[in-house]
Amino acid sequence: MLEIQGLRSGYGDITVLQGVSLNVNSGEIVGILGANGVGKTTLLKTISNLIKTRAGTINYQGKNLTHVPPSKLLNLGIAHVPQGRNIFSKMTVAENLHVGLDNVKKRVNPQEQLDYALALFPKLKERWNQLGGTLSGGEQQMLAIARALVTKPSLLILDEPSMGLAPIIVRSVFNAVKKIAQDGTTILLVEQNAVAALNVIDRLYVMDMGRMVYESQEMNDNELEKIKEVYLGAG
Amino acid sequence: MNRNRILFWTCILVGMICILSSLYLQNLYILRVAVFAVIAAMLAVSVNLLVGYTGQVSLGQAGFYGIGAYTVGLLTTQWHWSFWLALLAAFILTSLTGLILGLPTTQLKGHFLGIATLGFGIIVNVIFNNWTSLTGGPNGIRGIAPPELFGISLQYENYFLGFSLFCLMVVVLMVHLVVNSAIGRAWKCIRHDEISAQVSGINVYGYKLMAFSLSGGIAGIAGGLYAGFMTFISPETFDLNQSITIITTAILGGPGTLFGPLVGAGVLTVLSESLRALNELRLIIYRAILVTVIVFLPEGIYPFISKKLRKRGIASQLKLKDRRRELDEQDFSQS
Amino acid sequence: MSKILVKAEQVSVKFGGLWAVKKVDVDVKAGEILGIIGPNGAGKSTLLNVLTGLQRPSAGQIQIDNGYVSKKDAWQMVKMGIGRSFQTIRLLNELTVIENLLIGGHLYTKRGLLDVLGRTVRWRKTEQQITNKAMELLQLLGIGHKAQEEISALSLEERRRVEIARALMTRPKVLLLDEPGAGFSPQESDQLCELILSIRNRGISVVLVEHNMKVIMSLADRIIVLDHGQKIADGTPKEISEDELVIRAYLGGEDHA
Amino acid sequence: MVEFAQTLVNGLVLGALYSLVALGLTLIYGVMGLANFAQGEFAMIGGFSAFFLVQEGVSYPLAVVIGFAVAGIIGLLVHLLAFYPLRQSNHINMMLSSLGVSLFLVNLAQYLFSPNPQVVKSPLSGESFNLGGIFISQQRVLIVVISFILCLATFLLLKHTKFGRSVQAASLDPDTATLYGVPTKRISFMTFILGVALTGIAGALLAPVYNVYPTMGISLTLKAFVVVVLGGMGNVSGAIAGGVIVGLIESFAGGYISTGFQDAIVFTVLFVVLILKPQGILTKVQGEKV
Repeated sequence: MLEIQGLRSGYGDITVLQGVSLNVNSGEIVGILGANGVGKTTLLKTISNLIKTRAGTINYQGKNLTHVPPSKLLNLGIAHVPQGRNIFSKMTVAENLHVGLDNVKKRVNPQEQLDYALALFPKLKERWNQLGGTLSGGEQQMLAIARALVTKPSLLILDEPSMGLAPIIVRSVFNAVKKIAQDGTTILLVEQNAVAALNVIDRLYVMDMGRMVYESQEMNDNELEKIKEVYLGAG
Repeated sequence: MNRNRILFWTCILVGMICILSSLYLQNLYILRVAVFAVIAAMLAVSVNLLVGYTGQVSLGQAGFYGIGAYTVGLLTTQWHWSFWLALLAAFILTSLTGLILGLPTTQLKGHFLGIATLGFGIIVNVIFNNWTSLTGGPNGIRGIAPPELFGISLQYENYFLGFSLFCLMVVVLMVHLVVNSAIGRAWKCIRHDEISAQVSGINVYGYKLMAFSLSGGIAGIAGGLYAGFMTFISPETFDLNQSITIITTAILGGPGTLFGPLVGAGVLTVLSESLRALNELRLIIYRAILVTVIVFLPEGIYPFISKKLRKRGIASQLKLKDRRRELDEQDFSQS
Repeated sequence: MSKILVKAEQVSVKFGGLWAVKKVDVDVKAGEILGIIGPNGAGKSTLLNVLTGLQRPSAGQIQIDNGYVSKKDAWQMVKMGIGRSFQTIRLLNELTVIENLLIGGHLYTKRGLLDVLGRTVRWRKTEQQITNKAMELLQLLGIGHKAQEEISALSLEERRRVEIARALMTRPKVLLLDEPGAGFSPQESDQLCELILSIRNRGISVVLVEHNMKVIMSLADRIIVLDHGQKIADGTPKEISEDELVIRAYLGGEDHA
Repeated sequence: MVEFAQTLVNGLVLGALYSLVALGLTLIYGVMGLANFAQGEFAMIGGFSAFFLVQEGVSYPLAVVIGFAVAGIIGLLVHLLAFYPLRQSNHINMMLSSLGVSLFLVNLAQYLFSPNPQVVKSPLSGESFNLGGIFISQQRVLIVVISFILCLATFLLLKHTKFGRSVQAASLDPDTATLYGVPTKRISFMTFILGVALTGIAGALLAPVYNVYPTMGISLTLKAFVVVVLGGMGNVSGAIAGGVIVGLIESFAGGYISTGFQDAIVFTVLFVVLILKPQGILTKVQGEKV
């Protein structure tokens, strides 16, 4: 579904991605794990064209994404939930969700999508008319995911949904992610929290210093040890 | 003797020649225009300390200009001070005003600072217009005595031009000395990155205040010169329009450069005089050119020209080639 | 036991309703390299900002050389011996390397208006002194030949060195480095390690925030780990790499609390 | 008592106009980060369109509507020529550019229409209500009513339409907004046009009461800035409330202290607010990250 080859990008003089390759198949949850600062967020921003590609290709369902502006991605069925739960703080929960819906109205049934997202995150219904900025961290993350979900994406890109959340909330967010995948959405998940991620993902890449250093289909404690080595540099 | 020193003395020499030759100029029209250009240049130099060197916007420079002019006007007519003492008082008073205005406003940034200084300019103008018992209100102050030097009255235009050129030269020299010292480096650093300045041990607030105070003082001197030359002042000279003209002169010439404001004042004077034949269309074309320059030449005329000239130099061309080669090699080694 | 240069007690920073840093104790001893690590958003940069006076703590106190400084501005902290570099390099790109360094020497120049306008003898002397000092530092960091280049013509690695040199110009007792190795190749990282060690050998304590675990594990005498704005561990690199809490902070884990 | 009430009413009329101009200003600031010093000139444009249309026999209400359109079209041109090329540049250059545009438009109007004030006749001119000794001209009532309706309409537009949500999203977080399909470039164009067109209507409305002349916009711009600073830059409801506050301050300062000093008093209030609460008195303070 998504195929990335030799991707390089960065900010100014700094090349962050040093040639990243990966692929995501339809229907799976792919995890990209890595400690902070290894270039995970940069990778996602490059996919969304918020950062310009310097070399390499990004193919989505056979279409080259390199020059598709970020605002057109929704039409292709790609939704990107940015890191740090960038919800619109001075807009209500309802308005936040409608920003997502506004630009895909031709393609989806708004009511159906809203119902689906609210069934997944019933908390949001209680907070319907509250300003986004007044929600708790977990609720903000749910809102951010729901806002992407209402656009009925085929590919959902999540950037570190566990960031800054208490473990119990992380678990409920990841349960929702699992549910979304079961309902047929392909998910590309970037995470630092390996333990939580390993519970839900089908396949994993480990990233370090702008490169993929490890790839695996198995999700067990053995993998965790390997990831630990990469993270803590104990290897 | 290094290159910088040669340049320095060349500039001083050129300045002296300008001053001396002004004494022989006879065309009254050109003389008057030249005096106004010199005053405009001094004002642009003053605002350049803020917008150019420390990155602070001032849309109220006419306030300092006016306070300087009114100080000289009032002290010489009402209290019969000598022009020189009054000019000194104008400098001190406007420096203090700058300091006091700076105390709260230097905490503000960008638009907010622009609006606050603009408010200052307007308040000063309102006071000139309405504190009639002191300022004469809209009628202004008449009969300001022109300065005398060694028994020679400077009311003759060529003497006054020489005198004001001398003042401008002293001011530019002062700015040059200040800018090429730890103070100037601190200002430049503040303009580009205040956080950098703080972690380099620079008292950002203090240096911004200093810039405000000096800038006010220089504009005050320009005001004193204006009062001495015109012998008549009224509030309308020191309005919002004037403030905007002052800042655009500096921006047009090249903010943050020593000679940029002078070039700006020169270009604007020539432009405005040569458009005079167009009568009413003049101002419109003048403004259109202003906007065009801001949009397409935001770095200013002087840096643009000097860069062009420098690029012509063979030595720098070679250097450029070297740099390109380096870049190419870097790219090569990366891929 | 060596002398404590910087002591932060129970410092907290609150942004809106969020604790970016919560009741953290840090002490920096003379001549040590102290590492600070933690996951994204753990509050490392905020903590550095507090220690350098760029961010006022909402609560808690900081002592430098036994004097309380919680109310001081950043430039006053510099005066007391705190120098730092930034994750995103903060140099003045339009100026040359040497000019950038002279800015760092600001505190050691004569800068009164009279000295400056009169170009007095003592003014010349201090200008000469900081210029010499700057050249000496550039030589030491191996970029002496770039002194007259503009920053924009330098590579990333060279810029990092210039920024460290500028911080050293302020004659710090403690140097705080915020991810000095970000974007470096392994080779460049090794050179950076050498550089940091040589700075320490000149008697300057180093506080190092770094993602590259190899760098931090090999350099640091002691490591502090932050998570959710709180200090969760403090110990030698070996202790840290075996600490359950740290591993959980990085890898995540089930909630047993 | 009668004098007090009269001052109060005059203040409200002024306040309604200031709210309308400030609303446009704050919208533009929110989305483009532009402190538009040419804002008031669009009121001048609206005022002059109304003047010429009424002179040509067009009915006043229609003239007001066309004033809205004319201001919008000229706004589009100005945006394309003076602001769009600067979108990557810093905000100070944009601000200076707007200062240049302001002077240009004033001089152009002086050249085309002469600097003298022109009287615009509205069917309501001369008619007034008498409320227990307080005289309110019907045109003034119209100003308050229409301003109120327009402010409300803009507010509803922002709250309840796709366009409004896009504007809000783009001003809160442009990057995230693009990810959700908001075409930020087009939105900034449209916001600018809407912002100056609203000001154009304000100009057409005030024309029969205060006359039209080329420099009329300058004081409006300044007052609008005071309003926006008071209400918090980019804050829509703050702009509306702030407008009324400034109108009242100005009216009472003029009525009870001195008309000559009323501008100085308004700007002194601005100073105090800027120094004590630069985020505006109607906005909550949020932590700033270094």
